[in-house]
Amino acid sequence: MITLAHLQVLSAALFCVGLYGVLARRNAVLILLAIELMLNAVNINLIGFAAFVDHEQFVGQVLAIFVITVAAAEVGLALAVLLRLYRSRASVRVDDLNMLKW
Amino acid sequence: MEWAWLAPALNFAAFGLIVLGGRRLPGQGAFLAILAIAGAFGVFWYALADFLGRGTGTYAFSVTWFKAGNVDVPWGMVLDPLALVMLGLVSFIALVIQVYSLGYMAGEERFGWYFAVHALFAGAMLAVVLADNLLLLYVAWELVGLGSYLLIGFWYERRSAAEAAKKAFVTTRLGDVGLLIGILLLFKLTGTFQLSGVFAQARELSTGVLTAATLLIFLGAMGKSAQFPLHVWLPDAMEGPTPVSALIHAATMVAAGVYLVARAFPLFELAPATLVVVALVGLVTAGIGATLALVMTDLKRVLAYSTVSNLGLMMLALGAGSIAAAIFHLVAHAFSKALLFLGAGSVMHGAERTDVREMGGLRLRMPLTAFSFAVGALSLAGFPPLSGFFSKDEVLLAVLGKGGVVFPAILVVLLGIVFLSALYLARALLLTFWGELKEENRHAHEAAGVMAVPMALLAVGAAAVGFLALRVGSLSPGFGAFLEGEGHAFRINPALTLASVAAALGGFALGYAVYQRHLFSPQRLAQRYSFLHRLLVNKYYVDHAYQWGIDRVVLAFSRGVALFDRLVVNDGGVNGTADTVRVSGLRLRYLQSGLVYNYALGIVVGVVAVALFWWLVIPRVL
Amino acid sequence: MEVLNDWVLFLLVAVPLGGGVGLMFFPSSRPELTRWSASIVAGLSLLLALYVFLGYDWQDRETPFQYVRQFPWLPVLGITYALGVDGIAVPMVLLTGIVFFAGVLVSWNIASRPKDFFVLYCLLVAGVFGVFVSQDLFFLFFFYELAVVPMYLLIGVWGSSTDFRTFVRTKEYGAMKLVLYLVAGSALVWVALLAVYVASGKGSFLIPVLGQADFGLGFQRFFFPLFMVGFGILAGLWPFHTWSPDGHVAAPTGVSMVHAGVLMKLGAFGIIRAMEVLPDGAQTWMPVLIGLGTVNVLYGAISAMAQRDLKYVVGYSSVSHMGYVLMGLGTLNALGMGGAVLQMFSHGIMTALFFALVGFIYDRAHIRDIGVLEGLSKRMGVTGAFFVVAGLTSLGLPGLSGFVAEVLVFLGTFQAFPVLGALAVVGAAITAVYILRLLAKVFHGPLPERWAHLREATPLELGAAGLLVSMLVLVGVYPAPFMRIINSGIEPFLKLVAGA
Amino acid sequence: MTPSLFLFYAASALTLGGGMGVVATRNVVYAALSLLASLMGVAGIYLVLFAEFLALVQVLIYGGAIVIVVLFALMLTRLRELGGPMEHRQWPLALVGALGLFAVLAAAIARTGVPQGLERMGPPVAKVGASLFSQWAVPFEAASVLLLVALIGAIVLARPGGRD
Repeated sequence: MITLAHLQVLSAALFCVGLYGVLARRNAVLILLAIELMLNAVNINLIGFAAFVDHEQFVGQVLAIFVITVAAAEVGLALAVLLRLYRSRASVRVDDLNMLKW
Repeated sequence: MEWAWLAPALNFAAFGLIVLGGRRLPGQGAFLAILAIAGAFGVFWYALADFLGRGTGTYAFSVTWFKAGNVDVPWGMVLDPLALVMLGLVSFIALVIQVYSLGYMAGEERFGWYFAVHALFAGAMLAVVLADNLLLLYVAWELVGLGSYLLIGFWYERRSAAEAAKKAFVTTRLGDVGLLIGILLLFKLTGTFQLSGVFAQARELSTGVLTAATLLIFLGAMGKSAQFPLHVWLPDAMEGPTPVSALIHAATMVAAGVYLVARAFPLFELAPATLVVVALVGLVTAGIGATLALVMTDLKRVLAYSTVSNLGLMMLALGAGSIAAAIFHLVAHAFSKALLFLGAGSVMHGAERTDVREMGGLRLRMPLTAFSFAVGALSLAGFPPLSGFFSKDEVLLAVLGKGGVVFPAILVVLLGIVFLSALYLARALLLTFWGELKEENRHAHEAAGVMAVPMALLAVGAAAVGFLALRVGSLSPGFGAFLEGEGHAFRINPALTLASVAAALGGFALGYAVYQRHLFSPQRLAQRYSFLHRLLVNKYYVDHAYQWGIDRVVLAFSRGVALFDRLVVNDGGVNGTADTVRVSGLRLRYLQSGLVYNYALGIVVGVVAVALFWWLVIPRVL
Repeated sequence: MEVLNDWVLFLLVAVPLGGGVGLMFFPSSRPELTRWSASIVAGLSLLLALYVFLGYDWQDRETPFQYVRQFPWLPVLGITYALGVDGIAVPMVLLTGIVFFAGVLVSWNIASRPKDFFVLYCLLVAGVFGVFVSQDLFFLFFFYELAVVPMYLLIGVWGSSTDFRTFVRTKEYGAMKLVLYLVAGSALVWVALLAVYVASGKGSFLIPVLGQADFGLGFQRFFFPLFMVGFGILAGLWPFHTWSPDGHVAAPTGVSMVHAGVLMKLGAFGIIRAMEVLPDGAQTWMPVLIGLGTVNVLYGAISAMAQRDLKYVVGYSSVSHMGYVLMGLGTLNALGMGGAVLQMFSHGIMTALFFALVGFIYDRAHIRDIGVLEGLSKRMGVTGAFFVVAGLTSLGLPGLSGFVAEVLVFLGTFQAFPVLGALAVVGAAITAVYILRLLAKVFHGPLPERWAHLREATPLELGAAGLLVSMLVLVGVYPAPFMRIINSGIEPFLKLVAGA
Repeated sequence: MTPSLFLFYAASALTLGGGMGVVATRNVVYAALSLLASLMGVAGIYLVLFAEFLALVQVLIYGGAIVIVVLFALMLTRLRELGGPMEHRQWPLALVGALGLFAVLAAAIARTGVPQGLERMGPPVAKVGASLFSQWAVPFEAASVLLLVALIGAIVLARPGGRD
């Protein structure tokens, strides 16, 4: 029997995996991938609630669609930024990107 | 006597008028001051007649000065025998001295100012005498201090005068701290400032509290009456014009302390420990004054230490429990000392010097001054039948009558002091007026009439007031009985009288032998006991001790506090706070690494921390 | 007269405020015009203050607040421009009027940018008047801040720096420190003010309304110290006092007078108002206030003794004398409170006089070093005499106002804490030591060649100082008219606070 | 164990396993392919939850478009030349932070007490579509504008030339 809790735990686990990736990786592209994981974790949660709780409106599903849309836009834009960055700095390592500091 | 308040009020009014009127007044307004004090003297006679007519008892009245909350702060006057005696004494001496000053101060630039302050001084002293409550007494008491400050510092352009004035005010002010705390204590205990009210409740207070209160009050008296160790200001007070010295030493300033103890005696009576302290302080003061007067070379300083010594005697009499003896000695001493100072002033005026070693033979040039000076000196030395003889005997009798362990011992010392007194007075008298007239003093001249008449008046007084002690049929009950009731009539103890007269004569004879006959040289004595001589010349190093204390303790401490304020409170606390903010900003900016993943980690840690705080901390607190 | 009664407090704020704003439009090229206008504004203010003082009905115990007038300002939040004075505020109003007038006269010959000076000076005083006549805590706070801002410019632009080689304090430092301190204090006050407003649940900032509110004991105990320290900073509460000597010293003469004379009283006045709102908190913190006040008295006096700069001596003596005010407030009895309020008045006049006289000397000798000045009385006799009067007031000589105030504080303190009362008396004796040392050094003694050229202060300056001197003597000799007004303010206050 | 539960576990394993691959592998292309696997797992979860349409979207958009774009990006940034470790020095802290957050989230889930016995249901696709174009029309349009803007932005940014 699948319960909402199953989904919540899965979502939390996936979110944290993605989080680790964001926090630990040096390569900006890989960080982007990890962010996708986190977004998917959120979507699982949304759809889980839609399936278990909101039987009238299924708002979760609609929101998930929007999240996917935004994610697509985000990936496109972010990769463009990365390309630009790579061209100017010859690197996509985030530990090289420390100009905004004291 | 409803009009008693006029006595001080007239003088205060004279002060105000002269200060405001300034030099526009004829004669710079000196006449106002003299009229005022003459008026006060008139009030005395009127009050005396009124009092004698009324018979006995006291008369008091008071008005509200202001109210604070539900506490009335009153101004009031009380007229009892003690106040009456002092009223007469103060107004008479002040009057005489003001008249004398007309001549002495003639030609001074601030002639009017002198008389204004003189009026203030006299008025304040009269207010002390007449005050019926402790707060008014304190008010007047402080104004006396102000008067002395302004008069001693009259020639403020002289550094020494400015310093002496400051010293007098500060020293007496130290004592006044005690007095004010004592008054506050009594007010807390009894809820009133009225002397009569305090006395009425005194019996219900514990001895410990009373001892504390009386000791505190006595501290005030010590300051004003120049008791050891607060006597140091009095000799320096010479820096004022000589008539001021006469006033301070005779009737106003120093008398206030003795009067205060006498006035508050119902409290002192209930605190025997305080009385012993009073007696011992008096004795020490008397001894110090008498010994120091022996070695001083400045005529006015000799007289000043003589005053210190005699004030000690008065306190001793009070400590022995006899108001009558103390006040009687106060009166007799006032006449004699005023006379001596006016004489000294006359010498300074006529011969323009103050060092006894440079004088001699002046009686040839200033016979009246010499005669009156001699009367004063002999009276003070205790030669019968001059006034000092009577009063000194009273003091001795009071000490003898006290009994116990302490007081007989004191009596022996006291006779020694009588001997020394006669000796130093003989020295001053003989060195100044007898011996050969020096060449450089040939120009000396006798004082003018306006100065001579007061001296003559005082000479009569110094010679004669002693007889006031005697009962004259139904006319006068005698001084002691008038003051303290029938139990204190004049009496005499032949053995004691003999001893004291012998001591006085002995002292004078020794002085005659040394300073007139030159039977042996005091210089040799000084060399032989050079340690003792140095000790005396340096005034027992009391001034040095104060100087050391002020420089090394008080000022050092205050510099320390000021430095603390600057370094710790300001630089540390104030600028330190600012620096902390600045430095922590400098350090904390390194947290701003510019690396996004650092910030992201910060967010995560923050989320976890908030969650933990929410679950773990908040439930415990709320 | 009825009309004037209604509007007098409004005018009291509006006249200097309007005067200050109006002066802005005067041409800078005509300093004479601004001077005369400023003195007319000051004179009018003094007349209004006198009217308030003389017309206050001290026998009317039913309505402690008189000349009341209320204008709704922001009804949604319950903020009212409410004016009214009680027996505590009336002497302060008179004090401000006198010091303002004297200050303008003393600043007559100010050389640089006189117009701007008088504009800011008027605004400063408007703020001070506003605090004393506000019945609404919001406006009390508002005017309090209004007084701080001009102060910064007045000190920063017209001030003077101190340089003893080993000890340098620039005027900018003094100005900035003063403003930072006062803002820090008002931050505390603001927090407490909002807390009181919210917790009262009355939706009003009016002091009488807030006084009726029922705050819990814990609340009062927590928030009273914020008021006490916040306002206390302005009153020179130890250890937050160091802005005061530095600020006084850096300020130009006329500003020092208002600053030490009146502005520090705002702090004490604020504490009184806070006590009315949080009486139980005041009860709890009373011993702390008295204790710190005693520290103020002794610490200030001892520090003053070691100062070399004439103005620093006076500055630290202000710290010391404000200690008596704080002690008196802490007693919460009629004697001590009465003494505190009278001391506020007396010290205001006295210290204004002190700063005016120091200013006269500084203008002529261009130095304030006690070690160098000597024998000045010979040349500046009246200045010297006035200085003696101020000094004697400071050391509590009877016959001058300081004595009456201090003796009441002593009596009040002695009822509650005898040891602290005794220490306060000792403080007065220390004051005597440093004041008399100062007088002997600076004014007495022989006149050195260097100062032979000094001239006596101008008649105008002496007139201003003479006005202050006459107040000191008047209050000292006949304090009854002041005391009965003060009593009429303190009686209901104590009924409220101490339940007496 | 019901079939659906089995399916759920299988999809979860794929999702998490793929996720681990994304964050752990050294080879970036493997990482992108792991992401693809993980996304497919998520699509499986959607199926279990009766969100068929979303599962389709997931496969098409994520699996198709996004991963392809990412692979392009990897190529374009010449990732072969990258040397050294794939993680910076912060990684242990990152691990602790991630685990900590998981603990917090798990605790939150455990404490919240989700109502039990809820029916698992999915709407018909038509209903989703209808609500998307009626009730959510305005956000939908906004999202499409967003996409357009992002598209143009990406082109502008990625275009060679301009100030570097």
